[in-house]
Amino acid sequence: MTDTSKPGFYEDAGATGTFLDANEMVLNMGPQHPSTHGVLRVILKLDGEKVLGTECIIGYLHRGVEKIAENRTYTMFNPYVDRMDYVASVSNGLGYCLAIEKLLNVEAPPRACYIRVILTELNRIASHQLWLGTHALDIGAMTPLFYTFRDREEILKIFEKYCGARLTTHAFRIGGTQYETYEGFEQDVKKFCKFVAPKMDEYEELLTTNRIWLQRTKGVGLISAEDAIAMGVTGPVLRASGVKWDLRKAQPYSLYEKFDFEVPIGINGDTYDRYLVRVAEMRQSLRIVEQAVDSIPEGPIMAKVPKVIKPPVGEVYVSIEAPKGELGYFVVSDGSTQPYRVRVRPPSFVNLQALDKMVRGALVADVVAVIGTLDIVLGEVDR
Amino acid sequence: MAIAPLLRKMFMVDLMKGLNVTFRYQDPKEVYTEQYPLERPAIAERYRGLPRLNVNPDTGETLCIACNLCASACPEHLIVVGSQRNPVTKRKEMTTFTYDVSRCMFCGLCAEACSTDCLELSQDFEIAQYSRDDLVFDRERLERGSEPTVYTR
Amino acid sequence: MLDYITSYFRSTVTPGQANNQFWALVYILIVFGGVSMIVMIMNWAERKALAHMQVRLGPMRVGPHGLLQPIADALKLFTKEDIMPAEADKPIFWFAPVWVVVVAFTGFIVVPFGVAHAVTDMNIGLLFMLGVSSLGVLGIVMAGWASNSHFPLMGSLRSSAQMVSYEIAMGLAVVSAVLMTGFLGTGMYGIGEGTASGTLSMIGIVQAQQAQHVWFVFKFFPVGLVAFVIFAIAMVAETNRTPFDLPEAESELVAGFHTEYSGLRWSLFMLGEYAAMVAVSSIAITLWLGGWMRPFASIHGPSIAIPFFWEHPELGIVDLVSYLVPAGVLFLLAFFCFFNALRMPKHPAMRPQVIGLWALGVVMGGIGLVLLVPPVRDRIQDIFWFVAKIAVFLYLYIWYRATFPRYRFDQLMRVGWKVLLPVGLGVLLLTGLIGLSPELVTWIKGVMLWR
Amino acid sequence: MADETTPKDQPTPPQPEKPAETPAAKANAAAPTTEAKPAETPAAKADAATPPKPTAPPAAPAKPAAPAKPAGPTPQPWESEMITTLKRQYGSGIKETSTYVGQKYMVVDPTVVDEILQLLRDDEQFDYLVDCTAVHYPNREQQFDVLWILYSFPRNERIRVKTMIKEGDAVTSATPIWETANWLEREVFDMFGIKFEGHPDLKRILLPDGWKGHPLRKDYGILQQDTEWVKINLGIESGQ
Repeated sequence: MTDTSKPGFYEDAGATGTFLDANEMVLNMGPQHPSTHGVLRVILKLDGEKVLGTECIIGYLHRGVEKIAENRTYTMFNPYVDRMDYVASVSNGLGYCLAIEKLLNVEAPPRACYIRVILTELNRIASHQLWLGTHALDIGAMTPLFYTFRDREEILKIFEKYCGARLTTHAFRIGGTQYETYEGFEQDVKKFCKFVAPKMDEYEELLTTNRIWLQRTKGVGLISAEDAIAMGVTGPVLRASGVKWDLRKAQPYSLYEKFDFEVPIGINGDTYDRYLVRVAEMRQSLRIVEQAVDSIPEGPIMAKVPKVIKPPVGEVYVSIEAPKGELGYFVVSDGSTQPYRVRVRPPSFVNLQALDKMVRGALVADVVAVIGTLDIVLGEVDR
Repeated sequence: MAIAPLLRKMFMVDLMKGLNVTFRYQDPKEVYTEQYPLERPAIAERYRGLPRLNVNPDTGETLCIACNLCASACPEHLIVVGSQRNPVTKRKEMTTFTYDVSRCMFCGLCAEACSTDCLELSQDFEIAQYSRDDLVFDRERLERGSEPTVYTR
Repeated sequence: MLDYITSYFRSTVTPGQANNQFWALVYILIVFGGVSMIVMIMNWAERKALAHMQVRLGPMRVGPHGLLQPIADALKLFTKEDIMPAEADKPIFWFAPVWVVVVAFTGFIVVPFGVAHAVTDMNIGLLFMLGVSSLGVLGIVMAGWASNSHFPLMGSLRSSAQMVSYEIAMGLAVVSAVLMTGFLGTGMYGIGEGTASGTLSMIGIVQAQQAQHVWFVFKFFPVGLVAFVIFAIAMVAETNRTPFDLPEAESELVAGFHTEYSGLRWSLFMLGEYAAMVAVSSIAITLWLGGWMRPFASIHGPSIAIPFFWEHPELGIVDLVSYLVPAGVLFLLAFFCFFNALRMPKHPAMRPQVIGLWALGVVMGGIGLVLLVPPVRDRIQDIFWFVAKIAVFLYLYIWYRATFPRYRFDQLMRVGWKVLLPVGLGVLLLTGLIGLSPELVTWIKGVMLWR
Repeated sequence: MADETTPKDQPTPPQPEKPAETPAAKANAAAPTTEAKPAETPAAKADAATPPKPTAPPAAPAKPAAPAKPAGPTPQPWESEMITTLKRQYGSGIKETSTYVGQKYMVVDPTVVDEILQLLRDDEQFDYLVDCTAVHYPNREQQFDVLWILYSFPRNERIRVKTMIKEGDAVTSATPIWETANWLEREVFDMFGIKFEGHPDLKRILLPDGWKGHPLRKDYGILQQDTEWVKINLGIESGQ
């Protein structure tokens, strides 16, 4: 058999081969395509179904968030960050608030931190559930989507009750949280934890051992630990490659050091491992939520923050472990009420860069699987 | 190869497990759908929906003191408060109030800024209008408050 | 003329065999209408069952529980704008959906819904059926080519490769069943009772199962079962359904070969696809599941006689009960209609739906009553059992779709060529070996003695 | 690899909560780390090279930063073995090494920045380029800060490398050092117009190829582009 994966094979074939193997097809996948998760456009160079190369065209959803930030006060910009990674808006808000708190040199009181942890971890579950549903749908299994959305709905209901919005929550404020927990918050969260644990087993029953799922995901979209680090890939994608690195453990923020949880890692760095890592992460998040809701302290929910936020001149970079990876905010203050510069380090954007490496030589169906497994949100990629 | 995994594979146990899950869920009790216009969803008390200007229920006077805090808190600058100094009481009184819902992102900063609980984001979530102009709410519309849509067939 | 028409009632063969052109035409129309009806019901049932598996409700608005949804959809598709891409190969683009539908329905000529309920019976019926059903891929390839677009082209190429590879496995499984028609023994392991030349006639195959008192799925257990499983997998692949729905894989190829189709043309593809599903299910039922026979068809029980209603001295009480099942099922459906009509919301807006449901229940009950009339009952019960078996298959299709992810192209090929094909060959070999084992033993003995 | 990264060494220790209401209180509470040096007078601090100090904010509605105001935490010198080695090697190429609220950064000369980045990755195990970005200071002679945020998995340490360049100057691309720099640098180019030498494919990434200007520069108005684009492409007056 000819080794078509050898570099340069196709170039040679074009010169010496017959007309049959000299044909390459350029396929525009997106921006309107069912499984590019929004408006990603991937230009595929194909030989039959085999992918010879890809190019991502992004920016269709670019809203200039960083420019908006320069024209808003610190408080006003807070709701905008929810609109980047709109499936994990609570995490986005947390990162932004932590960055500005760092700049102001204040710290949220413990009760606020606990509420933040509960909501952020619930949001991580919600984000992973949405990922699982859409990823399974990309691979052709329709049903997990509905189960995960049903369970995610329960989380969104808690969000709605807590802060009044389901998706773009604007849950946290600089210095703490705006809202005290509502009556029955703890019971709702506990009920959810009890409700969702068996449901997670069901997702796994549908997929984990299913032979088609195994064939579609095992060995697909491989990325080694070295490559992953060089590509700056973070989050579950990095952990599935075997790097045990989670910012919640490595550099704890918002009192994460008080909670007992594990960082699941994969071995092979393929799509299946990423699936397992994310499912395990959902369970770990549940553990954190249960611990936090059991030990939530009393106290104020807002640190002493002036009404008009004017951080001293300086620049900070604060990053958190968002569901997609390291979400960082680099904020430069010039001492005025408006940030001089806000740079968002979006995990999806950086992770998406690894797509080309992961799908070269694979089939068209794998491109879809890999886009799914990277768990990108175009709102965050394009900002 | 061990015999048990081989047998499991031959008899497609993995596939049967999945089939079992989907089969079980056919029970009509598991249905999660809300039949929206027929069944109204339960909206949380804190829900941030369409804005409303509250009036004093006893006198019918507006609670707004035209302090302009909401307008200055709004990230989208979509609130315009017109005010006039009352020559009798020497107080500022709100005359006009426009709220451009079409640009609103329902962050709730205006309602948080309001010092008299006048401006409030209500639980009304049915926002659709036939034209963009209808989404620019004036004082009258804001004080009228929510108008839950009634569906008829 | 009237005599020509009524004379057919006395015959017990298909109109084709009876050489009755009129009834052949009627049967063609009935089959076409009936299959279209099944497709429409399937459309509703698929959406409903799929929805319930996915904790949804499915269509609820058009008619009670969305019962009229297929009609609403059909109307919508008829009135939709017909879009043809500017760069399309217009005649082929126009012809492809027509071809798919024509081919899908042509195969039904030989499908025996009952001992006398087929348009005709051919001595090469099975071959005809397989041949015609595999022509459907031509329409798909034409659609993909004529669309002049990347996604449809890839879809149609996938489809053609898939059809070619799965047809072989399918053929091997079918040959094994045909082989079984030649072994005359009765029961699961009935061997050594002589052989005859097998038959390719669809009716002949069912009659062979009748004569051998065994459905071929259980013959030479588990050989027949394995052959049936191979066919069951291959037939899902043949009809481009999950988990083998690569030609139209919506998450990869948008909609595959029918990406550029809309409105009526698109609905023709859907009609063709669902009709093909019914067609391959019919093949499976005919070959392995005893065709029109009821379960345990060889058990009759003590004989019983009811004047004017049951005068079959050769049949027993079990037969009587099974003959009443069709009417019973319809009564059950009618009961469901009434029950649900009572449970409908008492909103005045719901009144038309409630009335509709009552009316549907009345119609169902009426049909059930008609089915109790002895001549009708005797003639119709074959069809009932056949359709019931089709329904089971269609349910399986839905169930698979709700559960399984989609294979990748190379994996699909691997399953076809590396699993199904060798297993199919083995099954064929085993069928022959088991069926001819007495002769083989004799032959081996002879060889040994000659030594 | 960094399999067992434990939170043993925390580069960003939680700061003691301090009242930040009155400027007077802030002047005394300026010490974020234990080895704090005495707070300087506000005037002296204005002269000290506080890196992101714009002499005057651009034509934004913000009030100009009063020189006496920023009395919060101040940058502290950052001393470590690595810094000593680097300083020995590059001398004046390293202009400043400081920590600010516990975050370490160094300001280096643009001519040596690629060597330093290479060295940081190869010798000092900063194997992960977190982010590459820029900040625009239109009133400064060296208009742009270009930043690389680095993280080391083995050391669990995060640093920032900063360099200042003039308008039109190019920076050497970090793509050969970290592959991830590819898109990050393209974004910086897209948003600021800073050229990266040796970048394999330096073109716009988020904005369309025909876009005019670089939006995150301070002299780039939000409205001008919209007005022009709408007029040309839609043939109507912009509603903004």
